[in-house]
Amino acid sequence: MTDATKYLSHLELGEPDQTFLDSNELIINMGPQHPATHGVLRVILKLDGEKVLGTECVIGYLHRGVEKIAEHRTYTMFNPYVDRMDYVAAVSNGLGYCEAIEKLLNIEAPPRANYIRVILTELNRLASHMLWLGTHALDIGAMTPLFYTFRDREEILKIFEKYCGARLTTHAFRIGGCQYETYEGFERDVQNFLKFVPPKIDEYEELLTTNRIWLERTRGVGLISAKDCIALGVTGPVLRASGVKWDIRKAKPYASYSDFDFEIPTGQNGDTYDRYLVRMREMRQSLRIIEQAVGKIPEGPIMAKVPKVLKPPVGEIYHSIEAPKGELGYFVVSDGSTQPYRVRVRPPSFVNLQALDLMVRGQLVADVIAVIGTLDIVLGEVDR
Amino acid sequence: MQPVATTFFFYLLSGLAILGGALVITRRNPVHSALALIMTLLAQAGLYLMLYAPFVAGVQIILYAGGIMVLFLFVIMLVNIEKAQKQEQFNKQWLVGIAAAAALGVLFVLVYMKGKALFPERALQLPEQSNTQEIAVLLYGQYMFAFEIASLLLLVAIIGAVVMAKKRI
Amino acid sequence: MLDYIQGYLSSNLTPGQAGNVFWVTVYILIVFGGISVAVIAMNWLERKALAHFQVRLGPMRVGPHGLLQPIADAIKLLTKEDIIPSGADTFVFWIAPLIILCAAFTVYIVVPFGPTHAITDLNIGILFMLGVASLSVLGIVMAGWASNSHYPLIGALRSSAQMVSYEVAMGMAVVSAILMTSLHGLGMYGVAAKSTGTGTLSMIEIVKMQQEQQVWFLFKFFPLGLIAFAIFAIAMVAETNRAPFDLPEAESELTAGFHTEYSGLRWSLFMLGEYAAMIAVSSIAVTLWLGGWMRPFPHWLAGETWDLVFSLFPGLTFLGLAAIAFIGVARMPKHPYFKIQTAGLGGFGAVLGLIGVVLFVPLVRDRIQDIYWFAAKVAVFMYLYIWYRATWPRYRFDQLMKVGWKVLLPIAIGVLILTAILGVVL
Amino acid sequence: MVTRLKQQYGSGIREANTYLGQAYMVVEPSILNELLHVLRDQEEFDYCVDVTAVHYPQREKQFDVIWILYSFARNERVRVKTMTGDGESLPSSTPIWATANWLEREVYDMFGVKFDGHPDLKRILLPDGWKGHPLRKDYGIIQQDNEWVQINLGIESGQ
Repeated sequence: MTDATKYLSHLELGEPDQTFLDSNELIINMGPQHPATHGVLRVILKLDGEKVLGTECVIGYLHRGVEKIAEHRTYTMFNPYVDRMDYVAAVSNGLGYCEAIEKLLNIEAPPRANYIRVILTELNRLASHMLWLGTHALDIGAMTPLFYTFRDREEILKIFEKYCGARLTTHAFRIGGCQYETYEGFERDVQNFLKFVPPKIDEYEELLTTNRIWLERTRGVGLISAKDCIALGVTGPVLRASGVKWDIRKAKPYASYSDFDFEIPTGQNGDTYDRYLVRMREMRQSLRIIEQAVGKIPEGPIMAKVPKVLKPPVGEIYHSIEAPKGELGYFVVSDGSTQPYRVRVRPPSFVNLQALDLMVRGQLVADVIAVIGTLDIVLGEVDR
Repeated sequence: MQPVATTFFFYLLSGLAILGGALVITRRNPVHSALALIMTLLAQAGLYLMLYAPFVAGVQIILYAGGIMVLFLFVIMLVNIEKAQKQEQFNKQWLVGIAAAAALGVLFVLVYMKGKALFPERALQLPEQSNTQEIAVLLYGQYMFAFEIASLLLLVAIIGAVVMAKKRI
Repeated sequence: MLDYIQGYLSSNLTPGQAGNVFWVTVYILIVFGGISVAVIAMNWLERKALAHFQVRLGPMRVGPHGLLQPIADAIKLLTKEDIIPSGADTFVFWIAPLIILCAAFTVYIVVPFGPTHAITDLNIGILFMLGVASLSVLGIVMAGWASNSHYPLIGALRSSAQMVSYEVAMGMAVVSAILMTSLHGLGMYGVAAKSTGTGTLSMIEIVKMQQEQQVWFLFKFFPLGLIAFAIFAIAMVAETNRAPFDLPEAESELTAGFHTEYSGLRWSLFMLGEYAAMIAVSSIAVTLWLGGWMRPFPHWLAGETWDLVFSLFPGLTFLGLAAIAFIGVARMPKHPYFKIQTAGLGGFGAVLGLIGVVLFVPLVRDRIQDIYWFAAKVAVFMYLYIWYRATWPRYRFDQLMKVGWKVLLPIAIGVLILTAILGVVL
Repeated sequence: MVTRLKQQYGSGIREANTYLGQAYMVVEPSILNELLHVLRDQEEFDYCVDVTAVHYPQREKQFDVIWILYSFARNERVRVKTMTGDGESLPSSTPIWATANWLEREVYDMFGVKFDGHPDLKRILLPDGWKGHPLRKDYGIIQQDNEWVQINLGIESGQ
């Protein structure tokens, strides 16, 4: 029994077809070093020819014990750590954490801070979706969109860099508001970006949306029904592509999302193509939100009155936001000291990854790649 | 076209063919056997070329070396090589096999001895340039019926193979 | 000696047909060297063109605009450690890349670069080409199996299934073109060409037929020739395992398919074989449908003057390349650091210009322009290969098979039947 | 809803309250499985957001295990909390929500809380042979299973 078969032993794979010809089953170890597993995901595949009989994900290669670290840092000190989880959407992570602690402290960020937060978070959603699109298309074999999306993502990162000095792990927000005032020309930069990006998104769509090979590779691949999505706790674009019109920005608005008018794009079939379309439309909706927000950033302070030493009262809080990948939740328990007693992160990638097995069973090896791509996982967040 | 070193190439190609044939039955690893078989087939194609039958040679390369051997390798690669290697290579029938081979050899020699008159004195100089066209005329003229029957037979074989291999039709 | 060369120059036969061992050897060396250089150039061009498709610059560091990059790559590959996996079947592992390389280069024996510019002209030329090209499947299967690893094995299985399947559609398309050699019918400009009675499989004869019938087979029996050509053009991409049919080496699925375990020199042999095969199948397409070495519009723009104008193209092309190189020299930064680069590029431009000037000499001009037009047509296909790769996602395996068996093959058979009917009726 | 459930289970629900606008209830492990079923089937809490735990080493029953549930129909979240001791086990909620599979595995991995009826309870983030459960309070922040590191990685220490 090899290492790989050991992992698969528990799977109820059903009897292989023992009809006329013996079908040879093949166990393939995909990852942790594989060009299409988006990091260090290891998937063990049981194949009949090219058909997938079952999968098992082996994760934890990037486990850094973020939740343990939190218990040994003060509330403020832990803030930058959350950026390292979903490192392509660091701003969203920071927003979720700051808002959770603000709720625990019972303070509220001032409106100006909230507007800046919304703009940066939506820019980050765009960046995350662009990265997803590029890598997903590359997995399916289209090389070119990757370079186009990276070119345009660069503009977003430039805005981040100008705002807070960092491009990836931004640490843009603080508990109680924002550390930095917007820089001179921030609005102009964002507005220029708003003009710059829509034609680029059209360009991606031109390359892919009606491309026949793309359609064949994504339609009907990785089907997941709304019922299964809910049972598996899958959230974000994957859930919406299955037809559930649910978005925390609308369901339980946070920051200042209730001020803006935007739609929740949904799909009907829950296949890879629908998820692609949903994300593409989401990018346009994000632009709409940014457009509304940047036009009317209110004047005022950017930081609420926050004590020098944060000592939330004893209690616990669960706060979640709509990260680019799905519901990103923070469950924080305070024991009244300066350090959190427990911080639990509800990572969307981790939960979504669980659906992989269901989505690829009975499909082909090539579809596993497409489905991993369409789930949009970030291993930093899966393993924490 | 002037033939170049005909005798030399004849013996070279024949030697390769015989060597390949011997390797096919003596190698333990079926993949190696298959490769040796390919060598034999290619040597045969060379012999056909020397007989001024380029069309047959081309067909030999395309069909046998390129097509059928790939399918052979396909099947061989999917069987368990380790198991095959542990098995005894020659079973009890080798005596019978040698007897059959000897009988065939004797038959060949007899045919040659008795029917010497049937063989022409020297090799026929067939026109190389129109070889393909001649074959076509023969196949679709004189031997039309046999040719079509053979294709029907192959069709039946294909259907049979599909029926046997397919799990659900 | 001079007489000997002059005798060659006035010859109407290929060296193989003439049975001239010396010229055969010379031709083999020239073709082998030329194809190797073409592969190197293609490698550089692919990286550059692909980069510009993708808003990148591509290689820029080794030599001006990365011109020397292929050489640097070659040195790197030659000096890399040659790894043979411990569980591999050493002999098969060793011989697999050689088979692919041999198959890819043997094909060039019958490629007609011009009416006399072929190593030899076989009576079964096209059959020989298809047959030998199909032998490279063996190399792929052996490489995949000998690596003793799952990804190469799956890659090899995919590859062989793919190549065997697409060979069928490819063969059908080729047959319809061969059929055209024996059929009269309407030519390109509505001129009824004379019937030649019997057809031919010889590569040179096929082009000569197109010359005689005054039509590229691409336009014969419009649109039948075009459809057959399109089928061949699709199948040949699949045959050479290139995007969008590059599943055997699908990087994101099978890491690198059948050559996952190969490194260094052996890996470069695979690449050399792959690119040589690309050029080879493109030459088949050019020979069968695009009039081989014929210059464009040989009948419409006929006459002495036009002949002269078209025969100037090779020289002009090289002069143009030289001009580009000199513009590069002029735009080179004036920093002393770039001295060697500037000199190198200038020298390169000078060599190109010299070749261009030599190509204007009437004697050379007349002999060389066949090769030039053939190479130019092949180059179009090479560019298409790059274009495909930049544009399309990859097919899935079952879809690939579906396209091969359910779309291309029926159409190819239909075209074949229609061609036969039209040939008899018209 | 809370009153209805309280009527049904009486003292099984020890506490049902809201804190900072978030509803939670503390229940006995004995009624947990039944309650979760009721919450899903009758109260439409069809989406299990998270399963997690908190370690209180001083308490007799050391662990709080928390289910965070959400109802799409009501747009409401509720937290169900139960307590369990070291070495005791809880009924698994995997048959109720498929998503609990990995989440419970993570709780087991990090805290050592066992779930009865879980289809495949084994470590998820840490390697299979690892000793200790890192999110327990008595597990130091730089502590690690040195034996595992030495055997599997062939180095003295991972630090």
